[in-house]
Amino acid sequence: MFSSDLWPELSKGLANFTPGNAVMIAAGLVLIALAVLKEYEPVLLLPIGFGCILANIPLTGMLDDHGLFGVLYNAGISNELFPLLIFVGVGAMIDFSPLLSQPKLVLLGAAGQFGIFGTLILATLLRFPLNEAASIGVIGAIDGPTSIYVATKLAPDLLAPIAVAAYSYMSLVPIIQPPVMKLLTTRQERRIRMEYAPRPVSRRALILFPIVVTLVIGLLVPDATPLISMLMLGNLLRESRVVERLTRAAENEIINVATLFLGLTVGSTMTAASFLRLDTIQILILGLLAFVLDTAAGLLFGKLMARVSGGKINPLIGAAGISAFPMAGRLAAQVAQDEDFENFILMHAMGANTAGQLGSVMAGGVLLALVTAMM
Amino acid sequence: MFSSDLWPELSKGLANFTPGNAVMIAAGLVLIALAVLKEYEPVLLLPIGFGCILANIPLTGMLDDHGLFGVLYNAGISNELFPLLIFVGVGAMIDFSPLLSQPKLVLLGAAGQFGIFGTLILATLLRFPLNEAASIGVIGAIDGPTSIYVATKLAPDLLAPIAVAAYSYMSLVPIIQPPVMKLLTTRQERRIRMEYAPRPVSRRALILFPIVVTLVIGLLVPDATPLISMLMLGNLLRESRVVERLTRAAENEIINVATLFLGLTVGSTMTAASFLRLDTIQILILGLLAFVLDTAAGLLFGKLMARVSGGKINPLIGAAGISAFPMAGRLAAQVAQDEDFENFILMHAMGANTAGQLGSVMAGGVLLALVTAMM
Amino acid sequence: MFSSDLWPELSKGLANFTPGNAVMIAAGLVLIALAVLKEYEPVLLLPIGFGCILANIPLTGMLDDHGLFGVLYNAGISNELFPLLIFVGVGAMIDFSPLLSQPKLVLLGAAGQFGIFGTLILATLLRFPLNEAASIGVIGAIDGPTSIYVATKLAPDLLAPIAVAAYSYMSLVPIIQPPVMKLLTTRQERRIRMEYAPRPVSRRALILFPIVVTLVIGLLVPDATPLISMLMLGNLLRESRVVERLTRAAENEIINVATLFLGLTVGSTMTAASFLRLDTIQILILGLLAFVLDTAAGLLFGKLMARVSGGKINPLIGAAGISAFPMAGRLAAQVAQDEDFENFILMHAMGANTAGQLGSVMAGGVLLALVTAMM
Amino acid sequence: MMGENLITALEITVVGMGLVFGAIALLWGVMSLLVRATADRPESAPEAPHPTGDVLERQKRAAAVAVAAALLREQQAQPHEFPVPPTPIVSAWQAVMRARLLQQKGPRQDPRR
Amino acid sequence: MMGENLITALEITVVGMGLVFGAIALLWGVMSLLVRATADRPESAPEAPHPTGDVLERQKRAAAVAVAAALLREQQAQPHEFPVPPTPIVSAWQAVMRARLLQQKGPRQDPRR
Amino acid sequence: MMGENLITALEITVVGMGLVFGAIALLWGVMSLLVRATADRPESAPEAPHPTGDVLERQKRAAAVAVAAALLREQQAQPHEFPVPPTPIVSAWQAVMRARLLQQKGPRQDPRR
Ligand code: NA
Ligand code: NA
Ligand code: NA
Repeated sequence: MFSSDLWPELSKGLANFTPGNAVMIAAGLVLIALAVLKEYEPVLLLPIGFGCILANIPLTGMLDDHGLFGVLYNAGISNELFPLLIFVGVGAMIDFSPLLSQPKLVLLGAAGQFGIFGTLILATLLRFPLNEAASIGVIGAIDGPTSIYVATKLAPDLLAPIAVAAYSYMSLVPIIQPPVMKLLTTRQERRIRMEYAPRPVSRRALILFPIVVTLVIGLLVPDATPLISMLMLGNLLRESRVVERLTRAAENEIINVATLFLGLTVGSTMTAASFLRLDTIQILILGLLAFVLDTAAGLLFGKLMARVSGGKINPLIGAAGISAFPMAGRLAAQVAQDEDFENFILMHAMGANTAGQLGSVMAGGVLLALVTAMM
Repeated sequence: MFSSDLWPELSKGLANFTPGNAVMIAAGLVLIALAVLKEYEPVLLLPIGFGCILANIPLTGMLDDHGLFGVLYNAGISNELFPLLIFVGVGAMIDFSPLLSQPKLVLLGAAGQFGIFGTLILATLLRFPLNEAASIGVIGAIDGPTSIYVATKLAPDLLAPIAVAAYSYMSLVPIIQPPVMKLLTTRQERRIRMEYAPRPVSRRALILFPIVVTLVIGLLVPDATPLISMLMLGNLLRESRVVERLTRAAENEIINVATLFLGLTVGSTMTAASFLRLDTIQILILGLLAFVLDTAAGLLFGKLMARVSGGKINPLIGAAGISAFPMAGRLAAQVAQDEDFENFILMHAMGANTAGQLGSVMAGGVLLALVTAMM
Repeated sequence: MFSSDLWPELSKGLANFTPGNAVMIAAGLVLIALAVLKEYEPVLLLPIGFGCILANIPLTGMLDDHGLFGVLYNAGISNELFPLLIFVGVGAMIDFSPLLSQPKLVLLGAAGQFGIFGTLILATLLRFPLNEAASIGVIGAIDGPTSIYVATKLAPDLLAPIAVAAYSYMSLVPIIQPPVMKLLTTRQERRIRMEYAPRPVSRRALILFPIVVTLVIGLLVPDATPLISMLMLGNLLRESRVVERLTRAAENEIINVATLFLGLTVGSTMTAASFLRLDTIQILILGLLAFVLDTAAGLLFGKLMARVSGGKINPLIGAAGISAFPMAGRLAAQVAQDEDFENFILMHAMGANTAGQLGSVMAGGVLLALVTAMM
Repeated sequence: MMGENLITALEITVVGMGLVFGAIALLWGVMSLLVRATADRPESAPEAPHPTGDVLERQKRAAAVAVAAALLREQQAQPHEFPVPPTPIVSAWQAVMRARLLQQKGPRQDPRR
Repeated sequence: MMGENLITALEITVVGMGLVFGAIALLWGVMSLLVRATADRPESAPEAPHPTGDVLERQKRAAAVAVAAALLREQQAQPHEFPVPPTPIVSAWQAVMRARLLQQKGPRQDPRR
Repeated sequence: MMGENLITALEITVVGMGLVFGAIALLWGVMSLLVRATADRPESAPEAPHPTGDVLERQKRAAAVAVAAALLREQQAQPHEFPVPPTPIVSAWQAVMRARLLQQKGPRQDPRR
C-alpha cells in the first residue's frame, strides 16, 4: 500500500513540471544574469528573477493566499503600499535644486511623457482593451513604481510583463537611448554648450517645493496624489533637515525592504500560465517602443527649445526628460561630453531628469483619471 | 460627448475642495512650520502636518479602506500596534538609574498625573460623555503613545484632536511650564540645592527593574500592561546588554518606521469634517489646562516634599514628574540653574521625569480600567 | 454602589491569577536568566521568556485577536512569514565555500538528521498522533525556523513547547554534545588530523550554488521549497555582491525585527493552560533525545567515513552535521583541539555544519510531505 | 446626565489618584528592596585578571578606535549644556531634539545665511 | 470596437498631453515664484557670530572628523566622473549603480582574478 | 491505533532517510560538477590594468580608510580563537554569540565589578 500510494506524492513536483515552467525559469535566470553580470538594476532584477524561478517550481504553495507570495501580494502590491513606500525613499534621495535653479527646464519633463500616450494608441491598434492599453502605455513613464501603481489599478493581470518591461528596459537605457540621440540631433547640436549660472536656491525654497507641488498636483490631478505626495514626503523629510532619523529610515530600511518584497512578489506573478502568452511578447515590444517614443519626443522638444532660445539649450537634455532618474540625466551629459570633452551639461540634464520624474508621475495620474472616466 | 463628460471628471479635485479643507491645510502647514522652523517635536509634527494636508485634498482615495492611510490605520492604529512599537523603542532609550538611585523621587511621578483626572472633571462639565472626557483627560498623561493608546480604545473619533493636542503642547513645554513654575514657587525654593550622593545601582538591579515593574503593574493594572510591558521590554533589551542587535532594531528601525507611519496616519484623521467642530476647540483648550494642572500638582507635591524633607528637595523637580520625557527634566534643571548658576539638579529632575513616564502609563491604564468598568 | 462594584474590577488581575501562571512566569524568568546570565541564544530566549511572562498576566487582552500578540501571530506565525524572513537573513550570513571546496562532506548533513525520524518513532510509541509526533520529531532538525515552520503546519497547538525545546537545547549544544562525542569516539579518532587543501571556489560557483540548490531541492521536495528558497535567496543576495543594500537589509533590519517579533509571539503561546500539560514534559524529554540521536547518528556516520577514507576524516565533524549552525561546527573543532592543541579541523567542521543546515531543511520538507501524504 | 457624569468623574478622580499613588508607593518599596538586595558586595574587586601583553595591545587599539568614534559622535550630537553624569541619560533622541529648544531664542536661523 | 477604442485613445492622448503640459507649465510658474519669493536677502551676513575659542576648538575637531568621514565615504562610493556641483545629486543609490554601467564595456570582471 | 501509527512512523523513517540521503547525494554530484565547471582558468591575470598616478593616490587613501575600518570592526567583534581562513565564516552573528559560550566557564561576570 505504502509505496504505491507514496510515489505520486513524492514525484508530484517533477510530475507537474511543464515545459512552460522550464522556459520561465530560464527567463528568471536571464534576469538574474543581467543583474549579477551586467549590474543592470540589480536591486530589482535579482529579486524579480528569483521570484520568477520560485513561481515556476510546481506545488510549493508559495503562491497560495496564505503562502509567502500570497501574503506579500496582499500586504503590499494589491493595495499599492510597496510602490508608495519606495517613492518615500526615492524622494528622500532626490535633490531638486538643479531644477529649481533653472525652472524652465521643467517643460522637458512634459515632453518626455509622449511615449505613454503614443504607446496607448499603438496598443489600441493591437486590439488591447482600453484599460490594458493604458497599463502598457504607462511603461513609457519609465519609472518603476508609477508603472506598477497604474498597472495594479487598471489591469493587474498584466502586472508581470509590464513590471518586467519597465525595469528591464530602464536598465537598458544606456543602450536604447544613444542611437535615437544620434539619429535625431546633429553633431553641432550635441556640441552646444550651456551656461551654468544657476539662480541660488534658498533652503526655504527647497522646503516649500515639495509642499507646493503636493498641493498643486494634488488638487489638479487627484489620481496622481498618492504617488506624488509620497515622493514629496520623502523629499520634505530630506530638505527639512530636522528629522534625520526619519530620512534615514526612508532612504534605508523602508526602501530596501519594500524593494526586496516588491521585486520578489512581482517576480512571483511570472507564472508560465500568465506570462507565456502572445500578449506578453506584444507588451515587451510595445514597451520598447514606449522608450523610443519618449526619447524622441524629448529630443524634438529639446530641439524646439534650442531653436526658441537661440541656440542656448543643448537638445540632448530633452532625452533626460523621460524620467529613468538618474540614469537618463547622466547619460545625456555623457553623450554631450563624448562629442566635446569640455562640454559639461550635467546640471542641466539632471534638472530635466528630475522634471521627468515629476512629469512621469503626473502623466501616470492623468492617464489613470482619463481611463477611469472613460470606462 | 467627450469634452462635456470629461470636464467634471478633470475638475473634480477643485470642485470638491471646501473652505474647511483650506483651513485644515493651513493647520497642516502650521504644524510643519512648527516642526521645521522651531524644531518642536519635528519627527511627529512634520508627518502629522503632511498627513493633514493630504487628508484635505479631495478624492485622492488615500483615506479609503484600501488607500494608503486606510491600510496604515488598520495595520497599526486601530490595533494600537504603532504606539506599542514606539514604546519598545522609547524603553530602549530610557535610563532608569537616576530613579533607582533615589527611589523616593518616584512619588513625584504620581503627583504629576493629577491633570488627567482634573481635565476629566472639566470635560464632564462641558458635557462630554464619559468615554470622551476620559480620552481628553489622558492628554494630561503628557506622553504621545499613552494618549493615542487610550483614545483609540475609548473614543477613536477624537483621536485627531487629542493626538494633535498631546504632541503640540508637549513641544511647547518650555513655554507652558516656566510661568507656572515661577508662580507657584518662591525664589528661595528654586534655589534649593540638592545633594547628589546616589546609591550605586548594580547592573542586576537595572536588569531586574523592568521585569519587576512589568509584573507588579501588570498584575495590579491589567489595562496598563500592554503599554508598560512594551516600555519595559525595550528597557530590558537595553539593560541586558546581550542582545545588541535587538536593542539597535528597537531604537532605530522599529521606532523610526512606527513614528513616521503613526504621524502620517494620525494626521490623515484631521479631515475638515471631523476636525472643524466646536469639540476640537474645547479639546485644545482642555488639553492646555491638562498641562497646567499636571505641572501645578507636581510643583505642589514637590513643595510638600521640600517641607517634609526639611528643605532638602527643590520643588522644581516636581514639575518634571508630569512625564514629557526627557524635556521636562531638562527644563526643571534649567530653571533652577537660571536662578543660581551653580545649582545642578539635573539628575534629580531626570529621576522624577522617568518616574513621570511610569506614572503616566499607570494612570492611563487606571483610567482605562475605571472608565471601562463604569460604562 | 461605586466601591462595591469597583473592587472586583480593580482586583480582577490578581483574582484571575492562578498557580499555573506563577509556574509559567517562573519558567519565563528562567529563560531570561539563561539569556542574560549565560548568553544562551539571548536574541531568542529573552523575547520568548518575556512573552511567556506577559502571556501569564491575566486579562491584559494582549492574546486577543486584536491584542498585540494576536496581531503578531496572525501577521507572521500562522502564515510562517517570520521564520521565512529569518531564513533570508541567515542565508545572507552563511558562507558555503568551505562546503563547496569539500563537497563530499555534504553527506554528513544527511546523517545528522536521523534524530528527526528516531524521535518521530519514539513519540509514536508515547501515543502522540502522527502529526504531533512529526512536529516533535522536527525538533531534531536543530534549527529554529525549520522547527517552527513544520510545527505550525502540522500541529500549531504544540508550537510553544516545540519552539522552546528547539531553542533551549540549541543553546545547550556545548553541554549536550561533548559527552556523546567522548562516548562514541576513541581518543585516537578525535586526534585525526585532516588535510586542508581545499579546491579553490570561484565566485561564479558561489553565485550559482544557491540557485542550483533551490531548483534541485525545489523540484524534488516542494514542501521544503519555501524554507530552502528563502535561505538561498539570502545567500544569493550576499554572494552576488551587487545588491549590498538588500544584503544589509536582510542581515539586519529584516532578521532583527522578525526575530524579536517571533520570539515574543512564540513566548506568548506559553500560557499555563496550553503549556502545563503532561505532553509538554514528554516533548521536552523527546526533544533532548532528538539532539542526542542526531549527534550519535552524525558521529557514527563520521566513523564510517573515517573507515572508508582510510583514516583521513576525523569523525568529530560528523557531530557538526546536525545543523545548530554555526555552534556545532565550532564545538567539534574545539573538542578536537582539546585533545591535540595543534589539530585544526574548523574548516571541515564548518563545511559539515553548513551541510547540516541544508540537510535539516530538506529533512523538514520531506517529513512534511510524507506526513501530509499519510494523513 | 451631566450631573451623574460629574459624580462619576469625581469618583474616578478619587479612586484613580488613590490607585496611582498606591501603585507608585508599592513601586517605591519594590525599588528600594531591589537596589538594596542587588547591591554589589565590596570584595569583588580582585577578580579582575591582570592584562597580559596581547591584551594590552588590543586595549590600546581599542582605545584609539574609541577616541575616533567619540570624536565622530561628538560632531554629530549637540554639545551638552549640563554637567552630565556618567550614566548616559542623554542618549534619548528626544532629549537631543528638545534640548535645542532650551538654548534657542526666536526663530531658527537658516544656516546658509 | 477597436475603432472606437482608437478614437478614445486619440482623445486621451490629446487631452492627456494637454493636461500634462498645462500642469507642468503651472508648475513652472509656481517654481519661478517660489525661488524668487524666497531668495536670500544680501544683508543677512552680519548675523553670524564670531567664533570663540571653544567653538574654534570644536570646529577643528569637527573638521578632522569630517575629513575622515569624507575619506570613508569616498572609498565606498564610485569615483565621480563629472565635475559635480556642491549640491549632492549623486546621493541617489541608483545614480551610483547606473553610473557604473556608463563606464563599463563588456561583462563584469571577477575581482578575484 | 498506536501500532498502526508505529508502522507508519517506521515507514516514514525508512523512506524519509532514504530521500534525504538521496537528495543530499544528488547535491554532492551537483556541487562537484558546479565547482569543476566554474573553476577559474589561470590565464586571466594579465587583464588587470596598471594603476595610474591618480588611481594610486586613491588606493592609498582607500587603504588608510580600510585599516581604520578594520580596527573599528576588530574592536567590536570578538577576538578569533581559531586560525580563520580568508573566507569570512565568522560573519554570522550566531557564531559570535555562541562562540563566547565555548570560552566561558561559570556564570557571566558583571563587568562593573
Ligand atoms: Na517618463
Ligand atoms: Na503625565
Ligand atoms: Na538537523
